[in-house]
Amino acid sequence: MNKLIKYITDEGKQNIIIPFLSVFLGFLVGAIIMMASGFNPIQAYSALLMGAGFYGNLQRFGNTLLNMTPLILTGLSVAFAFRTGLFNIGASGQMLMGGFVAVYIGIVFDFPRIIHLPLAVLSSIVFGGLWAFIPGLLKAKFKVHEVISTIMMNWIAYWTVYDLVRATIPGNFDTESAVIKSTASLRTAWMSNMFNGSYINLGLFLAFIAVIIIWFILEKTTFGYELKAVGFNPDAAEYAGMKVDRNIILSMMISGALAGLAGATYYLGFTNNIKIGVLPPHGFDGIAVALLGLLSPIGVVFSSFLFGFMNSGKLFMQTSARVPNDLVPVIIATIVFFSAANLMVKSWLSQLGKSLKKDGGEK
Amino acid sequence: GCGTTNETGTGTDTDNGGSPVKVGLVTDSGTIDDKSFNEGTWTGIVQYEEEHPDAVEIDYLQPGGEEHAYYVSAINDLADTDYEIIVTPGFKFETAINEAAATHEDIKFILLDGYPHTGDFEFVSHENVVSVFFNEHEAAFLAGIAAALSTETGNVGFIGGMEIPPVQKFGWGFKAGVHYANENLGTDVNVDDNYVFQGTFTDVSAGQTIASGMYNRGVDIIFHAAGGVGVGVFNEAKQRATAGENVFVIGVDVDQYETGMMEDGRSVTLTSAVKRIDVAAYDYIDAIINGGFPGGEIVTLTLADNGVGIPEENPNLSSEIYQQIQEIRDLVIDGSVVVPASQEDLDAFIQ
Amino acid sequence: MEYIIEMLNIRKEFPGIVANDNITLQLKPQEIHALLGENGAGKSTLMSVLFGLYKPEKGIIKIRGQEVKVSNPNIATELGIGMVHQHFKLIDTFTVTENIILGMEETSGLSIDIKSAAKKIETLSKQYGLRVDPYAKIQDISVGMQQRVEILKMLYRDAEILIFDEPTAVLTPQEIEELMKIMKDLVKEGKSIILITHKLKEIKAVADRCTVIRKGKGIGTVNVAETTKAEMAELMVGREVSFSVEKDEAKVGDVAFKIENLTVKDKRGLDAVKDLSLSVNYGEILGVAGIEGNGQTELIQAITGLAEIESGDILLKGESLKSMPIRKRYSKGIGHIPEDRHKHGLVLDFTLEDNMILQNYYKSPYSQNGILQRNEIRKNSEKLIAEFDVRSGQGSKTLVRSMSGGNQQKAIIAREISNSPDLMVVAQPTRGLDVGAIEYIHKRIIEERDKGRAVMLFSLELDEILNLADRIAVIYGGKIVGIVNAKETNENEIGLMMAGSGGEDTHE
Amino acid sequence: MWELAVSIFPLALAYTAPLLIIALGGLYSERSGIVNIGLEGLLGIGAFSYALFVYYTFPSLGGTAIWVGLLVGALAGGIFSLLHGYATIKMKANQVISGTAINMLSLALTIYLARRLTGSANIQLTRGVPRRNIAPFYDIPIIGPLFFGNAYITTFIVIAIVALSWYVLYKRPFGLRLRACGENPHAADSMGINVTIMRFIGVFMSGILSGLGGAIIIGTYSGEFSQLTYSGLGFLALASLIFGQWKPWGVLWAASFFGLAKTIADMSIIIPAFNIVPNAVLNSFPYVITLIALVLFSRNAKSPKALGEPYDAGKR
Ligand SMILES: Nc1ncnc2c1ncn2[C@@H]1O[C@H](COP(=O)(O)OP(=O)(O)OP(=O)(O)O)[C@@H](O)[C@H]1O
Ligand SMILES: Nc1ncnc2c1ncn2[C@@H]1O[C@H](COP(=O)(O)OP(=O)(O)OP(=O)(O)O)[C@@H](O)[C@H]1O
Ligand SMILES: [Mg+2]
Ligand SMILES: [Mg+2]
Repeated sequence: MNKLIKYITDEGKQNIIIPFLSVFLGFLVGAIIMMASGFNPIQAYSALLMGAGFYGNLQRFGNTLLNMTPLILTGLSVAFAFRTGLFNIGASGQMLMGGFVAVYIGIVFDFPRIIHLPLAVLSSIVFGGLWAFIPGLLKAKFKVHEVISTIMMNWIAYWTVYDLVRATIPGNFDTESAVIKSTASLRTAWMSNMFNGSYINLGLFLAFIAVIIIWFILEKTTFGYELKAVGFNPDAAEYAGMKVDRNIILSMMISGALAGLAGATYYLGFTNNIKIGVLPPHGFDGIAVALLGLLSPIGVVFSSFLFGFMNSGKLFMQTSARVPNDLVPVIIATIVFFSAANLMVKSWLSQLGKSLKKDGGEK
Repeated sequence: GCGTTNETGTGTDTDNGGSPVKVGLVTDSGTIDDKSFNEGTWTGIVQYEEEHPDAVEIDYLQPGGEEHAYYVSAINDLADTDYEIIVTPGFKFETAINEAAATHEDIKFILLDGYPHTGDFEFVSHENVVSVFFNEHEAAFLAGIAAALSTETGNVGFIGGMEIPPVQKFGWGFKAGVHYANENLGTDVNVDDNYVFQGTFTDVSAGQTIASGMYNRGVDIIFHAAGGVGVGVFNEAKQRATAGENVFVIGVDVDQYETGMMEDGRSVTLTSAVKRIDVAAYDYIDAIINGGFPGGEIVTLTLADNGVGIPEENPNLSSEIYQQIQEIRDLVIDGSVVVPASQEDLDAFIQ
Repeated sequence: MEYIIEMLNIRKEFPGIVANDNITLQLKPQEIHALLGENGAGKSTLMSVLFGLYKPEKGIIKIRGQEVKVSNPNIATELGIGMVHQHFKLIDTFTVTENIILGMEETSGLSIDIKSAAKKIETLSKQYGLRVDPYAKIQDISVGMQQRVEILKMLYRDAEILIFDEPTAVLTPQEIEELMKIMKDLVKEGKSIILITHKLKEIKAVADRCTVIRKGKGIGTVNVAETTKAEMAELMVGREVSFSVEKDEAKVGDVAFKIENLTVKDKRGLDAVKDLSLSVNYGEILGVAGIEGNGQTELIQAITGLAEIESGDILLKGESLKSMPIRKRYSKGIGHIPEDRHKHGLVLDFTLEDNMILQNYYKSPYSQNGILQRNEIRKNSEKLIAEFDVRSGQGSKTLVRSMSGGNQQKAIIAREISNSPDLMVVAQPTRGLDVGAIEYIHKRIIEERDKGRAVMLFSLELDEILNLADRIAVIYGGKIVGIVNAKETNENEIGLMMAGSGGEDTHE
Repeated sequence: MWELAVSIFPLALAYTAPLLIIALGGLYSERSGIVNIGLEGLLGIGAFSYALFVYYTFPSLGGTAIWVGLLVGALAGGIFSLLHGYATIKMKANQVISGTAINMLSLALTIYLARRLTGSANIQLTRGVPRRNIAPFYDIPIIGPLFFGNAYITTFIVIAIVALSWYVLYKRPFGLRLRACGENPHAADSMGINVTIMRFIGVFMSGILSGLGGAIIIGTYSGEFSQLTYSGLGFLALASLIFGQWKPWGVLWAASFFGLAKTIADMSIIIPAFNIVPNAVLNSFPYVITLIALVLFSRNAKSPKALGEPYDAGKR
């Protein structure tokens, strides 16, 4: 009995059990659909894993990591906002703005790499943050709901970049920018060689560094303490002498900065130029990634890995097992759905545990 | 029941997958169902399979996005599962094909609307790649003439999506066509006041709004080269035609007569500036399998070889107009009329 | 029929805890039956069972002799049971009428018939003397009126058996008086009442019998007439409790805090505090008495920085706080035990230890150059928990949300006292707490005074003020209508002054 | 100028109608206390089912297929929304995750099914909701041409539903109870209202109306189903819902405001006067102007108090 209590109340354990349970269920549903439509799930899934480079091909595994890189950051961006009481649907727009500025710098300036690359990356962070500053300000000063303002900012970013690319850094086609100078690229020979030929790049490390920093801020610093307090209960935060408005704006900006960095990793590492008329989907996937990762930086790494390998393995699944890759999104969606439903199990478990323990404690 | 039978079916397919040649398509921006460029290419491939069932085995992939890296990995997925022919529609594939062609020398590539290069636009010839271009502007030119001759209001319009090369060429050609008609066929038709690029290939409602605006100000024929935006254009035209108005749309890439179809069986499609992508795909697949593959070359398909043009049957286009167009077509073919393929040429042409 | 309600051997468990363990409660027709117990004893739970909100694991309920299954509030209502919940169950954005008719709306023609409902409510409120404005929104009316709405809800459904869960915790003395009278009338009108309260005085005043429960177990039922407060308190807590707060003479020092011609506006922009002046000395407790809504809240918030000062000034140790940010005020030596512990006092989703450093998290030793020092934080909370005997499930790691109001309040008090401020602003320190907790908190407040600190005590409870304060300032309509010496005054005098009348006799 | 107005208004109405009805759907759900960012997915299901139904039955049923199709779309949306209801109400799931899942699931399923069933994720229809000048009203000076010229009947159905919703939500017991569940479910429960059922109805309504909205998009200005014909609209509807402060008429104004701004922006591209302005600037106009409007008006937007909180009778 006591063992059981210990087990179910161990937050750590739950955080592991539940997402993995939902992943399992998701794949199960996928398998059922496949069999119903006359495919062989075993074949399909082994092909999926192979396509994602779990065995055999290193390049494929590199691509999995490549795909997950921007998702780590957008997921982190959304998660951070949530943890501080904000819902940032605008990661896509912030990513686009940050990415644009990075590409701009990558094209127009001529510096040695040690200056050029950091400069480009930093400015992506700064401008992602600035783009999020507006919704932050609107919320803090005018009580404008961040959900609307970030949605609007997405489209404003979309069109702003649309014009700026053509006006400032036109490429050989009117629909895309020129290519960044190699001194501003995140790609490195040694990584590509290591994963024979994948475009996997330094962005991955930037992402992991960001994860650590954000985790550290949230869990270890007074700054994080303050942000969370404001998120949970602004009145109490004000009572305690915290600057509520300033903190709302800051949280929003940090969230935006992360999305901006995602832009850098994507446009400086993955694409090396920027196309107009495309709102990167990573911002919206980031919502799912963040929530599936239970809003914890570490969790985000896992869930973005899931998204990453599913997406980079699905085409191979189709070509080799002949299972339409349209099914993979269905599976991902199902996983997210189950993880949602499972949160209830979790909260129920911990509730139970709590009162059990409290009972013990009060005696 | 059906599950198991199909399953074994799939099994055998993959087992003796060696014997029929595997042909794969990697789609460009948009989906396989874009009723336009991707779908056109796919149609050609499907047709080839239907006519040579045991010669080929076909499939298509929609990459994760419109980026070099996505294209390369999609191609690798096909390569790693022994596809021997890969068709890629769109200039966006240029650098990806250049890379893939080098790594997979045993695979033949059919690159439509582009040629391999390293990003510097210096053509790199690969023995296993044929680069196919289309003189869209020539098709659009004829469409322009058709519009000029058919309009009753003396106003025609052009709605482009994003300003990518093929779309621009359609635009220039169309303008040139109208201008040519005004000069040589005694028409007096205005297109310049109704010549826009909406900016996306997706905003359906914008397409309808712009079309409606044009029709309201007296345009009666609109040429669209705008994907989803064109959907809105067709929709607006259908609504008006059903209500008895006399308005038309000129389709793009493929014969969009069907798309313009209304319930009474009529269609609002006056004609279409067709790019025989399907034919190209079909022909070069056949060339690869039965010999005669022009590897390493850049081929341009023109009016001359029916690579582009306007469809023959279309009740909306009177036969005499069609005849007139045919005559001009011949002039283009024998070179006595050169259709402008760039803004500069167009300006020159109009002088 | 001897009993109108019988709850026999009721057992109710929550995951991991037995909230009611074999409790029996029998209610006679037309009696007022008190239910007494510490915070967390299981009173609310027992009543929730009777009202059909929880279903018991064991035990039977008989109503008018018939055994019944009360599986949801509707059934309770049909059986003529009505309940005023401890934490009001009202919808702030709805009008009084809408709240009352919710769930049994009559329609005339095609729409809800608000008019005739409002009429019916008016007649009811006349009949029982429950003054309400049927068209006012809940969020705009006083707590007292909100409670009257809760009562009207029951009457509107012609309930026979009325349950009051801690009705007086939030009322002013006047309102309590009123309520007591109303209850008596209700009984005369043939209703039967179960009254939950922590205030023995009230039980003495109105109740016929009293059932006591402790830690979820029934201790027994006594006739109030034959039982003293002390006895009841002992039954409930399980030990002896002292009521009269014994404290020795205040060693009053010189002026610590001065308020000069202070004017503060309320949310609606009207002057709530008007040109008010006041001063507090070291080593004394200045009680501020007044009926709710006479500017206390605004005064408190102006002092602590939550509200802007329109004009006038406030000086701590001679230094103006007027335009000082809140954080600065704390470091200058202000302490604040807020009125609303859930809104301001605590971050309910933080752990206890994190709440214990709510104002000091950024200072060493809790933070070294921006990094939280977990073991320092832990040490601090362990110390306070032990010193102030804050009870909770997992000690420092407990989420405050799951703690009882009583213990939540103790946590706040521990935190504020540990900051050893020069001026402690204390608002409603013992709202809804049981006598044990009250006794303890009062002791701590006196200790603060004796350490030579200045204390400003805001309370709607006259006894509390009379017991604790050395001087009493009565606030009315945003002005101080008089300052009296605690020893030389009595409830009536204060009561009159609180009502606005009463001379400016300021004997110091 | 007048010509311009006459050509812009009907289009603006056509664009607004689905946006409005979807936002109204969101209103039912959120008024009952359930956050619904799944609108995008729900409308997708509606659009898909409508298209599929008409695609198969038009040959046999003809025009009636369209009207039945609208109902089918609505119903499909409603049924799909029950997933969200089950997760958030029964399972007490985090409402944002569940909504996100709904969006992903809808997108994935519609494409997968469309391809499997019709062979193409792009379903073309030969005929949509008829558009005409509405007989008597069209002759009213000014109003007539603006609001009743080139109009889709569906637009008026939508407006009727808005009016009806206002009546039901503010004049009928049902509305009082539904809103009570969104403001304070504990109170509602203690008054014998079944919070679970009320919230399920709220979510179901959001499904019905979003589904209808999706169907209307395909039936009116899109004319064919493909994912790109509606992508993003669900989120704009969400924005309109908040902009409209969770009130039926408020949502009507918010949606119309945006719809008009969007149509003006689209139209401005072919207005010579605007030629100097870059397209991108014109195109971002609706979003910028909305932000500005928000700053001016949305000061004290009051969301339902209990919005987003799962109802747990035990907890207080
Ligand atoms: N919703 C709940 N979930 C779990 N346990 C609960 C819940 N409500 C109450 N309890 C447990 O039941 C016990 C009795 O709670 P209850 O609210 O009945 O106490 P009470 O006598 O009303 O206290 P108070 O005087 O503070 O109102 C509490 O100690 C608590 O541990
Ligand atoms: N959700 C919950 N889960 C577990 N225990 C709870 C919960 N809510 C309250 N309790 C327990 O119920 C008991 C009484 O809590 P309750 O909420 O009645 O306090 P309260 O009535 O708010 O306090 P007060 O009456 O002093 O204002 C406490 O022991 C508390 O720990
Ligand atoms: Mg209680
Ligand atoms: Mg209590």
